[in-house]
Amino acid sequence: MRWRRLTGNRLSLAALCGILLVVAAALLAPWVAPHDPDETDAEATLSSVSLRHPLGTDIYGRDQLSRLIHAARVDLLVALSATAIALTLGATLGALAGYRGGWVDQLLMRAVDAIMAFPAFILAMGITAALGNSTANLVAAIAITHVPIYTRLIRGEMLKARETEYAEAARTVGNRPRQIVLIHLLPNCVPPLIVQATLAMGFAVLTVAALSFIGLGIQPPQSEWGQMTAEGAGYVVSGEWWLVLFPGLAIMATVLAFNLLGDTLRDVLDPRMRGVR
Amino acid sequence: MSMDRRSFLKISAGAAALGSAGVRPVRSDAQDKRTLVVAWDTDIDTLDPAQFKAIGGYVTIANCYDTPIAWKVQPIQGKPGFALSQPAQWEGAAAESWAMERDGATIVLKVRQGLKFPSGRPVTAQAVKYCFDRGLQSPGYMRLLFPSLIGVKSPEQFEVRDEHTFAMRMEQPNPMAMDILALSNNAIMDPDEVKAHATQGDPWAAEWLKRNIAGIGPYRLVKNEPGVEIGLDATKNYWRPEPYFQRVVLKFVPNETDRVLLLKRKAIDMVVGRPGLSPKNVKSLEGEQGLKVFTVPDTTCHYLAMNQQRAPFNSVKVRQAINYAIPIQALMPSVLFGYATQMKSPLPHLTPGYTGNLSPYKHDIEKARQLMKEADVKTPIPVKLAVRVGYVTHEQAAVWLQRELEKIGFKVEIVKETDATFRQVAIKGDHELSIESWQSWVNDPWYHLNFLMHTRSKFTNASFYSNPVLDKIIDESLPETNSDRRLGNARVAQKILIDDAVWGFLWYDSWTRVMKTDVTGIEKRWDTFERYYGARRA
Amino acid sequence: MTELLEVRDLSVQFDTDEGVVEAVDAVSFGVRAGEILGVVGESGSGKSVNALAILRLVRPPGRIVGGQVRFEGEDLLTLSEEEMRAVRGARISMVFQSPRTALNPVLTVGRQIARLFELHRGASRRDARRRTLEMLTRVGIAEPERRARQYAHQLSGGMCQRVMIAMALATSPRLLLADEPTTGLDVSIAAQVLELLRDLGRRTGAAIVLITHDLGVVAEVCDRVTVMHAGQLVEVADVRTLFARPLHPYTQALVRAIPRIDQDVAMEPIPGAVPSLLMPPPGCRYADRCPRVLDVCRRERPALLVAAPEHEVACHAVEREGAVAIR
Amino acid sequence: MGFGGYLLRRLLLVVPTLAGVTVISFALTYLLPGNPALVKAGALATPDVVREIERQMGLDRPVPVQYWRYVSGLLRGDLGESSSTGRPVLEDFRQRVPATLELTLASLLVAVALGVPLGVLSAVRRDSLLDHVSRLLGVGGVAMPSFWTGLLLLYVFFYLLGVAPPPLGRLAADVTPPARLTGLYVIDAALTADGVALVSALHHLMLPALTLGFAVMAPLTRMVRATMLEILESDYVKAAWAAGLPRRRVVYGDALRNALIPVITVLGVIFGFLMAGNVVVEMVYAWPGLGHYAVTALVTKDPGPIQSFVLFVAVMYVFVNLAVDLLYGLADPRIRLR
Repeated sequence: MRWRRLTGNRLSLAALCGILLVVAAALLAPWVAPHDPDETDAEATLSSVSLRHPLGTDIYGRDQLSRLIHAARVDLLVALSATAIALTLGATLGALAGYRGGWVDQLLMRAVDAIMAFPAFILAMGITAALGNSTANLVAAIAITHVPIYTRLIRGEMLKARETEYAEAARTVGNRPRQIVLIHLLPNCVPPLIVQATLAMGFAVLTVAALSFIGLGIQPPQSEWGQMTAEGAGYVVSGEWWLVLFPGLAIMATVLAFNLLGDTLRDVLDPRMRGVR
Repeated sequence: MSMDRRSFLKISAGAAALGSAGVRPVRSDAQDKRTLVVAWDTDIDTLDPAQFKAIGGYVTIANCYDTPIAWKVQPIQGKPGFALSQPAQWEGAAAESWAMERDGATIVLKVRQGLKFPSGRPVTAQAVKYCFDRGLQSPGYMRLLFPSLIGVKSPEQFEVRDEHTFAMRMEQPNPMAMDILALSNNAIMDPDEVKAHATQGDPWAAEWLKRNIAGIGPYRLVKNEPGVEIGLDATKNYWRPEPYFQRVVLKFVPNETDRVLLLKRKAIDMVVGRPGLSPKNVKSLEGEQGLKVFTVPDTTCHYLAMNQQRAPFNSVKVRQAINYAIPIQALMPSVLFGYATQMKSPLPHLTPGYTGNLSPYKHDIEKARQLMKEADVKTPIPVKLAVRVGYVTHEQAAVWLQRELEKIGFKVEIVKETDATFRQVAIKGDHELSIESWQSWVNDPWYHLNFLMHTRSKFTNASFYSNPVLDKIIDESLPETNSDRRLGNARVAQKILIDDAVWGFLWYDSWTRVMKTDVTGIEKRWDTFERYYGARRA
Repeated sequence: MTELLEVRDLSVQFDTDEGVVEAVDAVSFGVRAGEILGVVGESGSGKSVNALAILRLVRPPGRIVGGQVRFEGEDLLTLSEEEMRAVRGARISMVFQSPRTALNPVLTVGRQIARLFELHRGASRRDARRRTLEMLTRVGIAEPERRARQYAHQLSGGMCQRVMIAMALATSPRLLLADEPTTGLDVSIAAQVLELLRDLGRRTGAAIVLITHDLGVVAEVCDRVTVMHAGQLVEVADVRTLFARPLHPYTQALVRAIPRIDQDVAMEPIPGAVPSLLMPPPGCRYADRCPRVLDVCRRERPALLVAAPEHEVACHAVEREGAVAIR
Repeated sequence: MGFGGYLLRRLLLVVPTLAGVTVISFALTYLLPGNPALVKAGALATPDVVREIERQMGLDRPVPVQYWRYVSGLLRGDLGESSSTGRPVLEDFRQRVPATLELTLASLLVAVALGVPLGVLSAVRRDSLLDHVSRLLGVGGVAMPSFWTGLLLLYVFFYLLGVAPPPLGRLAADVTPPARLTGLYVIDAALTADGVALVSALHHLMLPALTLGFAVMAPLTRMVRATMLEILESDYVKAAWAAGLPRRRVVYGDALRNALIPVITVLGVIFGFLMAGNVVVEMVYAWPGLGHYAVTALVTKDPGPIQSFVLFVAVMYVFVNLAVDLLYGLADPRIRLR
């Protein structure tokens, strides 16, 4: 029934399809990309949209469509790994804080507060600047800034769940604390986690793009949408519009898809936000 | 009168410091014919003439301080409205004339009669000596250049003969002496003003001079709002006729696309600065209605530094192979769009002694592979290629290089580093491959080679090239006054360096400016910093 | 007796992603001036929607699909929105369940009452305030001055419900719809509130439709009762008859489910769950839970038939037994 | 507990947060690669010159000492010196904060002016075309990289149409800044009745504020929509309908008034977005604010400005969130009087 609500809405269906398309492109990049993304061609630099190069070529004569397809790998990988790390770490810490309480909770929450005291992008910017802009560091920076979201969420759910009767019931039946956490409480937290993680994916893609713009993003020649857009932005004025339009659209469509999906998931999965019927 | 001027200086200095406060009403008008509006992307980090600076600092100083002598510019044939400095041509500035003694081992400067500082105090030989003393003894450029290049090691070598006569005694005649005197770092400043701001711990008032100007030049700094703009106003009662542009506004525009848009909309007169506009954008502005592009060959060298302390770049075969793999035929049109000249020697092609026919290198992957085979190195060789953030041509060249180098057995990872990181890693010897650039203020082969190739020049010899034979030639040639021998040695050195494939030879930048069609009188000197004195609107 | 409100074949549907839900299905009943009519049923039986539909307050995705709501002679469903507004709050008002959430949290309770005087009676601010205090006194709130300046969260549940009643009766409506007015209140407070409702109803002559799932409450205050099940009306009777001689199997089950203090018998739960209202089958919606189910029950919807004076029922089984005459 | 107690407790919570913030901001700069002394020294510097500069900058001291120097400096208002402007960071900040503040406030205004009505309309006409369009607009604003939107807006409105001013800062070149009262040109110009400066300042503010406001409005729209939906279904709104209150009064009085309270809580988030967006948007429009300053410093690895910027934003953010909490307490009688 939930699935139906998800697909029933045409907008979220489109979003879902979009994400699947991007994921497919990323997974199958070497097979679906028409050219080698790094193949330079001095004869075909900055050529416009054509049959041979459906989205044109860049200043090195590289095929933009192929680069966009390969870039999807980088973007999704960064976003996915950052989200996965943040989720795992954040959820674990949140569960720890929420379950143990006391000084563990205090310490963790103060640390989380300190991280939360920075706007996420500013902190990510600071961390990438400090660690250097490699893909791994980018993932680390984004992951660190996202950890508090999950920590707080899980801790909140845990505190609430601890109070509810059925945790009480589980305890009286004789389940050990860890079992209570894993079997009974965490599943409760999963829906809001999924919602947050979906939204975070979009945010991660955007963060990478913005960091690229200020020169802290993915290293060339690895292509990444944000960096491609940032680079392409310079060509607006000289008329090579395809270099900024397509990567920008790729980012926009992907982030849009994740956000729309996240919104719908929130409506479907997160009962607190669900509209009253 | 003297009091007036003095208090005036304080006000303007205060205004420069406050700048943003907007306390001082600014008379500025984009439509004003007599105002030049320029876009760049640099701030003034310091105004101390002796110090190392960002371009913003150099350009401001070059316009606000006179030096004793200056490089003389000449109109360029076929390019009306532009002028270039010429080898061995100087003109008087704060000094109205100069003379040589002891076969040129002593240079005597006659300070211009009637020249006054803004305070009203006259410019004297003592003032000139004070400035040289300060340069030699305070941290900065001159302390580095004077002793090593022209053998001036002690303040005693600066001599005041009378009120208007100053002499510099070198150990021996030196062909670079006049050029070194013409550097903007030798700004003439008011000793009393400087001393008034000196402190126990800061005897040369470096702290004060960082933010204030104590000399005289065609312009004075009236506004310094970092990140916004710098305002220069023409100096009243300047010893030369007043400049055409009563006001020069240097706008801070960090984004290149914005700079292009501004030019296209004619919202500014010109874009300056070293990266100012990428060749691609210059090309796109070529032929744009109401704009003109001025480009002249220049001495800025761009090269691929190969760290010879590290394998496999200690192998000359590998270095030669890399030179055969450089896709120069793609770089020239696709990265540089013609605003550059192919590098065929470690010397700039405009430098005396340059020999352009020694280099055998051309793009030849087969030959390169052959050399790699001969070098007997195990491939693939993982290697990092470092470039600086914001150096568009370097970033682009790196991508082309990466592709070609992979064809001959390298696995190249391009690493972008900020200026600071790049320099630090370079100095520590941790770069493997890096794209470097260098511009010699003094257009002399030995000035150039001394910094870039001598074993002792640890900070600037980015390839860590060390060749005792070459070191000896450099040491001998630096003070060589015989022109034939000086240039003959240069040929020998070039032969050694090219055979050793000391660098991956890339290109020399052209000095390129894009401006509105009515702007003329743009002058380029050896140090590449604009002086706006001669600029005008047609 | 003249009918103050006459509802005929009122139907309300909700469009959902899964399909159409018939929340109220062709319901007909009447309310007489001054009486208290109980509407009982399990939750989800359409009682509340029914009340909202009378005031035309069903919000999308719900909509009224048919029927008539005649109030003092005019069909409310044909009025313009503007005319309808003049009915709401002035001639028909409503008391909601969970009084705390039915009061605006950011307005003082006094303000919430006063603005009704301003709106419907054109009272000045001052006048409205005076009448508000009067009203608060009438619903038995001590220190009305102080209470009027307070917010909902500062009042007890019972007090909130008194405020709600004050709001509902402020403009002397002819009909009051009270939707579970005692839910969430403890028993003694609930009794007081019911007493107050009945008392005020009598004094102002307003008829009251009391929606509840609690037959005890019905027995206490109502004159007549309608029983709803799954969006359909199954039985209407005066209160005495209904408890003494419930005819519909569902009503019988409800009556049996009332806990009795005098009989030491365990309460009998009604078997089965309220059926899904999503595209329900054509017949009687109680068929699946009914102990007396017949074949015809699954095919045809039973009509509401008069079984006795003041007693109507919709049931094939009852009809089959011949105890009823066609109305 | 009274509001005073709530205030006190909330203020006390700020202290450990601020301490954590300084540790993080110090750690970040300490980790920054690139020796700032080398940059300062320039290409021709000899090792002893570099060491001299290092000593001047205190880079040769042990880490805890450097941290202590840093924190005690902060307490004295010493934020270090910028190597690219050669001025104390505090002075640069003083110059740039008003620009950033002006842009931030203007963008907030844009976000609220666009976001709240969109959210309300979206909720009132739920699932209509308008709802979909406004949700798409809200999400779209977030989804577009703001440098991209910024450049496109510039290209269209400045280059093609010529209606927007050139990206050259906050005022036209021929306009004298208004007398400094707050440093916000729009406010100063309005206060001193300086019409020319006011028009020019607004003109220059237009595109940057639009770009930034559009980029950050999504959480606002989403929050307004969600709370409006919830509130429109709430009992007291039903009660208001049932009491015959006019539609407009119910939607924009009863409902919106309540919906705006939770919106206050999003303001903190939005402020965070705004500070982040400033960095990018200021670069695009050459807006002489803090973000611009920070990016320039990033490129030159100028530690003073980076450290101070990150710290400053965090401190601002902490206090904005504090203010948001208190404001929320004030706006919602349920909290105020608890």
